[in-house]
Amino acid sequence: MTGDPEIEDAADDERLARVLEDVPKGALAVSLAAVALLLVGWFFVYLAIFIPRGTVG
Amino acid sequence: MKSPDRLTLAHLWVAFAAFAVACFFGVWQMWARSPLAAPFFTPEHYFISVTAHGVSMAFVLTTFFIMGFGYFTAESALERPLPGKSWAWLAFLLGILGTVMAVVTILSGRATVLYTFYPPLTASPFFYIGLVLVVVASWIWCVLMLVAMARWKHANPGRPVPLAMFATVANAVMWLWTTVGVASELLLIVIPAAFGWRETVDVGLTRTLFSWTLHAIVYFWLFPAYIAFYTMVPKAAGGRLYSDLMGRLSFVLFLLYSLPVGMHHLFMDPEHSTGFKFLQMMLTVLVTVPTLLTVFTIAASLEIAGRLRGGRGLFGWLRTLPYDRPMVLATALAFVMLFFGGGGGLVNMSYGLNALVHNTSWVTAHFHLIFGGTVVIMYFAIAYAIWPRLTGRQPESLGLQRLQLWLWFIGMMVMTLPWHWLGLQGQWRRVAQFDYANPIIAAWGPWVVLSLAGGLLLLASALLFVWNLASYHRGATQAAAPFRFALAVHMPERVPAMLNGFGVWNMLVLVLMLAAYGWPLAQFAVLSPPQAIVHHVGQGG
Amino acid sequence: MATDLAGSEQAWRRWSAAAVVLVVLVAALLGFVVLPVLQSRSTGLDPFTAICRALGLQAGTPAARQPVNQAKAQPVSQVAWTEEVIDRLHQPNVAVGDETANVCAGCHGERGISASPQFPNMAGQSAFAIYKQLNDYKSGARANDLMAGIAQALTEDQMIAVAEHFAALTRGTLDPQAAGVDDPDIVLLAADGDPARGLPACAACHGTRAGGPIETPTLAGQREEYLLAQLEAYAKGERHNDVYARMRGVAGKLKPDEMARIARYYAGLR
Amino acid sequence: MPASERDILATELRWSAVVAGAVGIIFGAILYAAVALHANPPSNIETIDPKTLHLSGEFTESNLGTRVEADGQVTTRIVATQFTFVPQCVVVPANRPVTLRLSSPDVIHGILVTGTNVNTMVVPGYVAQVHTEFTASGDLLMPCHEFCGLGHSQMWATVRVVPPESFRPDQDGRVACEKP
Repeated sequence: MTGDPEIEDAADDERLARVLEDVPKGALAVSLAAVALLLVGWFFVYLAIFIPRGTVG
Repeated sequence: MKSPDRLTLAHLWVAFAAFAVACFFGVWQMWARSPLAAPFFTPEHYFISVTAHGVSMAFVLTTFFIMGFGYFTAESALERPLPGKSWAWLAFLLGILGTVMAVVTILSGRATVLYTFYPPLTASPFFYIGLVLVVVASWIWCVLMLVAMARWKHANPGRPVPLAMFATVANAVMWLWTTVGVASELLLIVIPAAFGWRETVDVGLTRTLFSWTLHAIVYFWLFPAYIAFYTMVPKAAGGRLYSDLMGRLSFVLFLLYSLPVGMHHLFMDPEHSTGFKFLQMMLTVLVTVPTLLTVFTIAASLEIAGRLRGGRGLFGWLRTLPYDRPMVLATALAFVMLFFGGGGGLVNMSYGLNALVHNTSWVTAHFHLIFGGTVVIMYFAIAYAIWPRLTGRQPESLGLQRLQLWLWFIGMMVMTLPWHWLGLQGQWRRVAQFDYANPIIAAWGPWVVLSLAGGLLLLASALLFVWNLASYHRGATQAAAPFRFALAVHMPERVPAMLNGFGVWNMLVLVLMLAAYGWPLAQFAVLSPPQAIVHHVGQGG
Repeated sequence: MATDLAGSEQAWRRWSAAAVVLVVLVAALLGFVVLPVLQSRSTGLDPFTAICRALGLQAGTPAARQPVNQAKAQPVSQVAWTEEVIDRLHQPNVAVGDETANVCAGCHGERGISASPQFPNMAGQSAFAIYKQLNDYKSGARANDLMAGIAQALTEDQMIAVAEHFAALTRGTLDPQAAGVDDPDIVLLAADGDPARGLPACAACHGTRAGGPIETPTLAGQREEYLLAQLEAYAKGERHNDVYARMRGVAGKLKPDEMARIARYYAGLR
Repeated sequence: MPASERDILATELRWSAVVAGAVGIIFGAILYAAVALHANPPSNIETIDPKTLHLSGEFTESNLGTRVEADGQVTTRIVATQFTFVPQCVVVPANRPVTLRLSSPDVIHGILVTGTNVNTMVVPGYVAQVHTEFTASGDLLMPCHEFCGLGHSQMWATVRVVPPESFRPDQDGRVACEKP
C-alpha cells in the first residue's frame, strides 16, 4: 500500500484476466441476497400488516 | 483557474449553500413535530419552512448541481471545450434570479403552498415564475449538453460517446420530457390563476400534469449518482467497470420507464380509473430493472477491485475494498440506503398496498433515503472527487471527509427508520404539530424525538461538508491532472447506434406516454369535470 | 464482440420497439380486461360495465357496486361561489354602491365605522364576506329582523355594489378608541390553534395571508361586542349560516372566557 | 480472456431474468390481492361540483354522517373542508361492509384512518369513495393527510367503530356519535 491510488491500483491485463475468472460470483451472491431480503421484507409488510388490516377498494 | 472550472464551481456552491440552509429548516421541522416545544413555532412558520426546505432541496440543490456537474462532465469526458459558454452563464444568472424570486415570496409568507403546489391553493405569481426561470435555466443546460454531444459525434464519427456524457445527455433528454408536465401546469393554469386571470382550476388536471413530472424528476436528481456509480466508482476502487454496454442500457431504460409511471403518485386519487393506475403500476415495476441491473454491475465492478487487491472467496472482496477513499465509502453507504429506500418504494408502488402508506411518514422516509441518502451522499462524493481538479488543491484531510459521510449515513438511518414505523402506525404527512395528549399519538413521541436526533446528525454532517469543501480553497494551488473517468473491462470501440443516441428512444417514450397519459389527460377535456375556486395564499383577507 | 453487436442495428430497433409495445399491451389487457372482469364476478357487475369503469368511462370501481343515494336535506346558505358571482364582485357599479350605502350609514357609519358597538364595522371588510351575509339575511339563512328587512329590499346588483363600496373604504379610519390587548395565551391560540381540540388557528382562515374559505371576513379592528355575540351565537347554534359548520365547530370548542378574550384581541388588532 | 464481452452480457442477461422473476413474484401477489381481496386503489371517477356542493344533494350539511339505506347498505358521507370534517365524529358498525363517501367544497384534502387500510385523496370536483369493513371496535383517528392550508394540522375527525349489536339506526336510518 503506497497511499497513492494511481500507483496502488496499477493492474496489468494478466492480473485482470485472472480476477475475471471469479468475477462476478461474489457480486451475484451479494445481489441475490439483497433481492431475496427485499422480497422477504415486502412479503412481511404484505402478509403481516396489509392483509390483516382489511380490504379496501 | 480556467473559466469552465469557475462555471462548475459557481453552480455547485449555489447548490450546496441552498442545501446547507435547507438542512436547518429540516431539523426545525422535526423539532416542531416532536413533543418538545420548538422556538418560533406557528403553523405559518412551519409551512414556510416546509416550502423553503422542499424548494431548496428539490429544485435549487438538484438543478444547480446537475447543471454544474454536467458542464464538468462535458469538458472532461469529451476532452473538448464546452460550446456556448456564455449561454451557460446566462442560464446560471436566470437560475439565480428565479431562486431569489422564489425565496423572497416564500420567506414573506406569500407562497406557503409547499414545493408541490396543491392548486386551487395559489401562491404569489412570482413564486411560480421564479421556479419557471430555474426550469428555463435547466432547459438551456439541456440544449448545451445536446449540442456538446452532437459536435463531439460529428468530430468522432462512429465512436461511442463516453459513458459519462451519454448518461448526462440521457438525463437532459429525460428532463426535457419531464418538465412538460409541470411547465404546462404552471404556465397554462396556475400562473394565470395566481394573477387572477382565471377564477377556477380543474384540480384533477393540475394533479395529473404534476404527476407527469413528479416521478421522472426524481430520476433527474438520481442520474448524477448513477453516473458516479458507473464512471467514477470503479476507478476510485481500483478496478474496472464490469460492462459499459449495460451502463448505456440502464440509462436508456431510465429514460424510457421513469416517465410513464407518475400516476403511482395518484393511486389514492378519485380522478383516475383502476385500469390506468394498474397500467402505470406495471410500468413502475419495470423501472426497478435498471436499478437492480446497476446494483449488480457496480457490485461486479467493485468485486474486480476487491479481488485485484487480494480479496478471495464469495465475500472476501468486500473486505479488501479501499473504504478509506470517500468515493468507495460513499458508494457502500449509498447502497445500504438504496436497499432500505428501494424496499420502501416497492411497497409504495404496489397498487392496492399503497393505501397502507399513502401520505404517511413511510413515504417521507422512502424519499429521504433514496434522494437525501443515496443521491445526496453521492453528490458529496462527486464533489470530493472533482474539487481537487476544480480548485487545483488537494484536501487537507480525508479523515474529515469520511467522518462527514458516516455522519450523514448514520443520521439518515436514525431519522428515517423510525419514520417507517410511524408511517405504518398512521402518522400522517405535512402537519406542523401533533396532539401528544391523544393516546394513539402519545406512543409516537419517543420515535419522533429519535428521528430528531438523526436530523441533528444530518445537520452536523451538512455543516462539516461545507467546511470540508471550503478548506480546499485555502491551500496552495498545484497543477491538477485532468480528471479521468473509469475504464470498462472492455472499452467498446463501436456500439449499436441505439446505445449511442436517443432518436428511437424518444419515439418509444412518446408511445409509452401516449399509452399511459393519453386518455387520463384527454378525459379532462372530454368530460370537463367541475372546476374549483382558486384560494389565494398571501393576499390580504 | 463489439462489432457483431453493432452489426445488428435493425434487430436492436425491432426488439426494443417490440418489447415496449408488448409491455403496454400486456399491462392494458391485465388492467382493462382481466382484472375488472374477474373482480366484477363477485359483485354482480356485468363485464362490460366493469371494463368501462376500469377505463374510466363510468363512475365506480369494478370491485364494488355503487351505493344508492337518497338525499333529503336543506342547504344552510344559498350562496355559491361560482365564477359568475366572483366576476360580478370584481366589476361593481360604484354609483349604485354609493347610493345603497346611504341605507347602511345609519348603523354602520358613513365611512363604515359603526355607530354602536353592537353593529359591526364595515370599512375594509372583505366584499365576499359582506355579499354572503347580505344574501343570507335575504334568504333567511342568517336570522336578524332588522337586516332581513333591509336585505330583502336589495337586488343582487345592489348587494354586490354595496359590498364593494365598503370593502374599498380604508381601514385606517377604524375606531381609534380600540387599543391593542396584551394577552399571550390568546395570541398563541389565534396563531397556532390547538390540535388537542381540533381547533385550527384563527389566523389559518382570518389571517392576512391565509388562503382559507372565500367568504372569510376580516376580524382585525372589528367591534368587540359584535364579535363576542357572534361567537356565542355560533356556539349555541343560533347562528348557522356558516357553510359546513366551519364556525359552529370552532366556537363550540372554545371556553366562554376564551371567546371574550378573542373578541377583545381582534377588536384591538390593527 | 476468460470473460469476453459476450460472456459478460450473458451473465447480465441471466441476472435480469432473476430480477424479472423477483418482481414477477411481487406482481403476482398484487394481482392476487386485487382479484381475491378486491384491494384496489379508490378510483371512483364520479364528478360533483364543489361550488354548489352545500346547496343540494347528498353532501348538504344535514345529510352527512352514517346512514343505513333502504337496501341495508351502510354509507358514511363526510365533507372535508378548510379546516374541519363534517361531521367531526362518525359511527360505523364493525364486521359489516361500509362505504365511505367524501367530497370537498374548497381545496384538496385527504384522509386515512389509523390502523386500517382506509386511505383516499379528497379532490374538489370528485366524490372519493372507499369500500371497506372495519374489524375491531374502538375510536380511530381520521386526520386530513394532505396539505390544505394553514389550519391543516388541526383537521381531524373520529371514526367510532361499534359492535354490530350497538349499531342502532333511528327510523331515518341514521346513526350519529353521542354528544359528549
